[in-house]
Amino acid sequence: MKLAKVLIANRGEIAVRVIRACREQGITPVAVFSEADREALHVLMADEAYPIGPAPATESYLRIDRLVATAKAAGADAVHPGYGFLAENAAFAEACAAAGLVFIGPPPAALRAMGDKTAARRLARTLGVPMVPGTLEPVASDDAARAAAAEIGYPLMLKAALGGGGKGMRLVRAAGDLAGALRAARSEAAGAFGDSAVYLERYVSEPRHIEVQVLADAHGHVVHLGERECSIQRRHQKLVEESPSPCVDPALRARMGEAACRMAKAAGYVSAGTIEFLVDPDRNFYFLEMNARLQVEHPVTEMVTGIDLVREQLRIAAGEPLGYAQADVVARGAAIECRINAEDPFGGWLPSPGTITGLRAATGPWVRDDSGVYEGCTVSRFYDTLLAKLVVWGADREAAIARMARALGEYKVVGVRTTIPVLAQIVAHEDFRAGRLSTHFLDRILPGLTAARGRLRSVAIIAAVLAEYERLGHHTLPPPAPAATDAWRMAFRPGAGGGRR
Amino acid sequence: MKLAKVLIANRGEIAVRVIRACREQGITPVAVFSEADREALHVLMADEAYPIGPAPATESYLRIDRLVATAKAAGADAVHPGYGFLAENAAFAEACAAAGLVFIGPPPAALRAMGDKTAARRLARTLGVPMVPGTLEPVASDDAARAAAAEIGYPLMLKAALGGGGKGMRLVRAAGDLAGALRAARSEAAGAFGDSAVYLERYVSEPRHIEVQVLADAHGHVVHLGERECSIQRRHQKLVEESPSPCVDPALRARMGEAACRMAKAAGYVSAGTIEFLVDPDRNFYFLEMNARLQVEHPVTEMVTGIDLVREQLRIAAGEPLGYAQADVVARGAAIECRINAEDPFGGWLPSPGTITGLRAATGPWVRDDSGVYEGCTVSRFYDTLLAKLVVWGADREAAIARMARALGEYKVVGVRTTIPVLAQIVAHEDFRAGRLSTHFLDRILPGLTAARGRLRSVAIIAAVLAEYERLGHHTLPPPAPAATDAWRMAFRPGAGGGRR
Amino acid sequence: MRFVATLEDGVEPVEVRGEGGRYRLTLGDEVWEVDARLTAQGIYSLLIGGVSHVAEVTDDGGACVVDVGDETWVIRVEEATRHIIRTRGGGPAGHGGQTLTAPLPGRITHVAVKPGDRVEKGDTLLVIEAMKMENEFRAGMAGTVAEVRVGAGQAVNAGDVLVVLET
Amino acid sequence: MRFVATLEDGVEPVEVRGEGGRYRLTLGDEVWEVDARLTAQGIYSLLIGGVSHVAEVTDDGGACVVDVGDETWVIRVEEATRHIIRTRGGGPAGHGGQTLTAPLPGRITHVAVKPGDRVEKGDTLLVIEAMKMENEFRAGMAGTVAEVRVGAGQAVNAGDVLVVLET
Repeated sequence: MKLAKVLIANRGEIAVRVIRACREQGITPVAVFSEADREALHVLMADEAYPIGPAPATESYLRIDRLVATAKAAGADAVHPGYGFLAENAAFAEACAAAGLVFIGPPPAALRAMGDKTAARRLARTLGVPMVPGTLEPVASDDAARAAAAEIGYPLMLKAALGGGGKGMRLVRAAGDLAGALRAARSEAAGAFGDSAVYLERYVSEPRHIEVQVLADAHGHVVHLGERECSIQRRHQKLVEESPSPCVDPALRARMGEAACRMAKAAGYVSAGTIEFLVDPDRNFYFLEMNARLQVEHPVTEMVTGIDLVREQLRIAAGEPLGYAQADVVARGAAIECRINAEDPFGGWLPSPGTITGLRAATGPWVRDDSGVYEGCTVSRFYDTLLAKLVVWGADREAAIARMARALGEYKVVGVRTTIPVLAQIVAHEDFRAGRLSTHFLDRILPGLTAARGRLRSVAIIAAVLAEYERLGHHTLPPPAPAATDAWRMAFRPGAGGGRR
Repeated sequence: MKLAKVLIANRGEIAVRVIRACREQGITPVAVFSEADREALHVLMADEAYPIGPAPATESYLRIDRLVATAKAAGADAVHPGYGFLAENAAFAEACAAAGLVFIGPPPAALRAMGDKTAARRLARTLGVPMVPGTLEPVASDDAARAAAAEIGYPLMLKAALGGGGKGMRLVRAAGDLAGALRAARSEAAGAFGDSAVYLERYVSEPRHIEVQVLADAHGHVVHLGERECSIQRRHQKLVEESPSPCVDPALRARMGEAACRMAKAAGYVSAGTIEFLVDPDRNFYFLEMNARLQVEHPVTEMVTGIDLVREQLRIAAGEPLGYAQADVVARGAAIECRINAEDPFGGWLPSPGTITGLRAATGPWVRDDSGVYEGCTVSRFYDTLLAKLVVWGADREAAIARMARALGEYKVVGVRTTIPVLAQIVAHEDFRAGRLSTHFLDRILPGLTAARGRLRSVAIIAAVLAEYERLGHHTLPPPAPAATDAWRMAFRPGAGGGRR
Repeated sequence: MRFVATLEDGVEPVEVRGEGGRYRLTLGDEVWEVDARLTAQGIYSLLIGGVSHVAEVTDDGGACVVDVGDETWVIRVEEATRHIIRTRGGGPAGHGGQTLTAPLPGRITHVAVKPGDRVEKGDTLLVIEAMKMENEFRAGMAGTVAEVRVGAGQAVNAGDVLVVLET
Repeated sequence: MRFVATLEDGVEPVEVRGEGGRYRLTLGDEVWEVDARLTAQGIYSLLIGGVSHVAEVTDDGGACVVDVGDETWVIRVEEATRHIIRTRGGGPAGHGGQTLTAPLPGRITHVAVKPGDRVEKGDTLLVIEAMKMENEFRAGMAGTVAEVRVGAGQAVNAGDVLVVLET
């Protein structure tokens, strides 16, 4: 079947990303928006846009009933969920199917299988995919935990069975701390996920977070598109991602890729998906979990492989076969993504909602700006802080880093605080440049990062004083756009017979 | 030697392009500006910027003395000329060398050799590079012309020996028209170039303009980076370029590339250069001329090869060897460039200087915007009309065309008229999509192109009326950025103890 | 509020009601419900029955140039009463001539006519150089050159009167 | 014209002369010749001795946040006389307490203290949820809670007073 009209059940940069892919495929993109988003970029860019409720996501972007009804009313034949919101919600996928809408993502069964961490871990074990040594099932009692811990060895991690985002996790350094940590982790897990089950895992020091992108069609073909290194995180929020990983060589890539494809096949996976691995300093890799959706950081994979992942999702959803094999997937160069969030990195990382009064995005050679905002738009307090993803490609990692440093220097956002200054410092950091990364990298360097200060103190004072001088109106600056015309007017000789209309 | 500081003797998008390359290489970029350009983008983006004179280029960007003096005063060790202005001026290259500045381009001798069309044609003939049959030297007399014409056959072309831009060119369909055409061409050539010499060439019907990019280092290594098809021209001004050419297969590419490298080597060429060919409908190629500079359309070659041409120019100027061979140059996918000029394509192509009051550039996956302007800047009447080059890459030509259509739809320029609407129609044209191109393509389709009209008439009226309604101030539209905050203010309950600071 | 929109291809009466972003417009006998926002200077977002349009509206000497989708329209909008006053009696009386004004700033590089010359439609009057391009301006009608207000080498601003023709 | 710029790390008297884009500023005993242009709302281009700077100046509750190069400065600029009046007598008398105002709009998800509670420096006072993040606010000093002006679930605007502490 051919998709003709796709409703995008999302907002922000990912809605814009999907709109672009639809348009390039000749598909009519349909946006939805909450009351806070009438003037959001995805509304302006779509062919059609429909309101779906008040600002809180629970009353709009998470309302399965309204999304399905809107898709039907608009005559859409498919729904793209983006990431977040309902992207991995099996009930949404089923509601779409029930309404005769193609859900652009994996089948509900695969969503359910991957959403249950224990089931996913069980599948990995069955397939012989390496996992961090630990208990496969949640520990039933403190005694069981103690016995398992003795076998795994200390330090170890407690993790919530239904967890995510760091909640219900505890590092246990010694046997004496186990009982207390169990209590704390269970209580936190119960509060966060409604389930107190926790399991034990060996603690890996200096782990890297490396994930493998897979594509699977509805005809049983599965390929992987190499890995992304996502070790630069703060509170489990990725901030900088890259492909390839500086620590993965072709042999390791082949082994991780093969494991990822095996998982996807066994799970009956269809569409774009990601298998997350933890890699230890000896380059052993361990299955973490599967993300049954397009990832935020998918562009770095696109830039090195030349494969348009959203286009592939659309093709796969339409029932087309991949049409290429693993050997046809060839990576070139290196790509890096930096997340530009409306947060104040030097002010406790507070979110920074507000109006973007000035915006100059980076552009030029091999710079890609996947943005959800524009000058004059409002950054609402109701949604996450991601404004844009700045992505660069370079012939090698060094060239990509230099390009990212250049691009971050060009990127100007006025009106809200952003992560740009700290991203510039990360990209300039010697450990980042050397590829010495782990998920602790950011926690380790952040305390030492402060707003750069010194060299430009006088220039900053001059700018501030001139702004005030101008505001007082005594001696205004030349208006934004005079020059040529003014010079021109002076050169003009009215005596020579010219007259203004 | 390592270049530390480079003065860019240019303006507009190419100055910005070179600034970016410098920054990525750790080189300090220095801008120069005329009185009309104080607020131009290249001035804002450079580390340093110096005034070099009044608005007319003859008093600023073409002033060799001021440029060299400014470069020396700023402590630059090299000069990048961009394209146009002094890029192919041997006297400028010599003045730089005399002042101890590295000229980032070919040696003066190569500039002179390539600037003289007859000498370049003689070289091509010596090397056995195919040329359109004709007289190698200018014809001395009408009799000599008649004799040569009889041998070449009609129709034929008269061309000025020192020509360019279509001046001094005449198509001669039959022997009876020769004498008159000779008079006209000689007179025009004398007026335009100060030299009335003309030569004869066989007329090729439906020719394609295809050029080969070469890179040559100072150590005798030369590689080619494939071809660009630049057949879409209006009055010899290219408007749309692409790589690869839809009519060039690997065998033809190898032959054209080999011929181009042979020319560059024989001319002692160093840096990035282009050999222009004319290709006839039977895919015979003929040498036209060599451009001893970076071309406007270089980005399409960059996007398919992954090689950063300005970076290579900087490396070569610093004396570095290329470090790779022909076999290492691998093209992937297809790239297209559209030139966004400040011209009114539906208003006689009149230039459209003015202030850019609104600007939203296209961006997102595989879209590159090499721009020299920003919102609020002035487009001066003193310089050429090129505002920005919109470049896309796609896995194949079809994907690139779809992406370009999408990107052109996103690109919004308010305040000056641009070529965007006609570019959109070119990219949508069935002959373009089929790759059926020749240098006559645009002349053939332009009369049939008009501003698209019809479907959106009522919407346009609504927008115009609402703008007037708002201007009258009776019932204003919501201001650009309210929504969340306003909704929020209503939800706020002052009775609950809140108070504003 | 009643307006009249004058386009190249016709004149449309338009009535507008509403405020704060929600409008009802009547064009002839069609009624349009429009959700309109100004998202940036001159850039409007219109939602009409779920269809999303972004229209760029530029003022060009009293008329609006509207770019929407791939279409461009030049529209003059007037309050209805003002339109009636302006057009009563058929507008300014035809003066039986033609005035060439500079459509863009530039420099006159060539003047091909002098007062008293007889010109045919399509004859070159003068050439303006701007942005490195030479732009030729031709007579839109046959007639006699009444005035030439500029000379070669002279700089002109957009709107300057260059040549006046009389029939 | 004389100004005083107050930074985190000091107070600088600044004198400005000039107009139309060309200025001479005196900072302490240094003289700066500046060519300044406003290129867009809040974005200034400064050329100082040939060095090109682009500075973003944002108003943030009376102070300027200036981003220039990779540096960010918070600067309060006042006319010199106004500065003298404000700071005469050492400014507003220390009130021996601390007021927590909301630095951003959001929703209170948790209030950890009630009036009369004794808190130590670093104790959690409350949590504001905004942009899908929970932001914890802690006591900047030891003291006693004098007022709690908000409750869990309540929406707050930036600048709203949340909690008042007394020593």
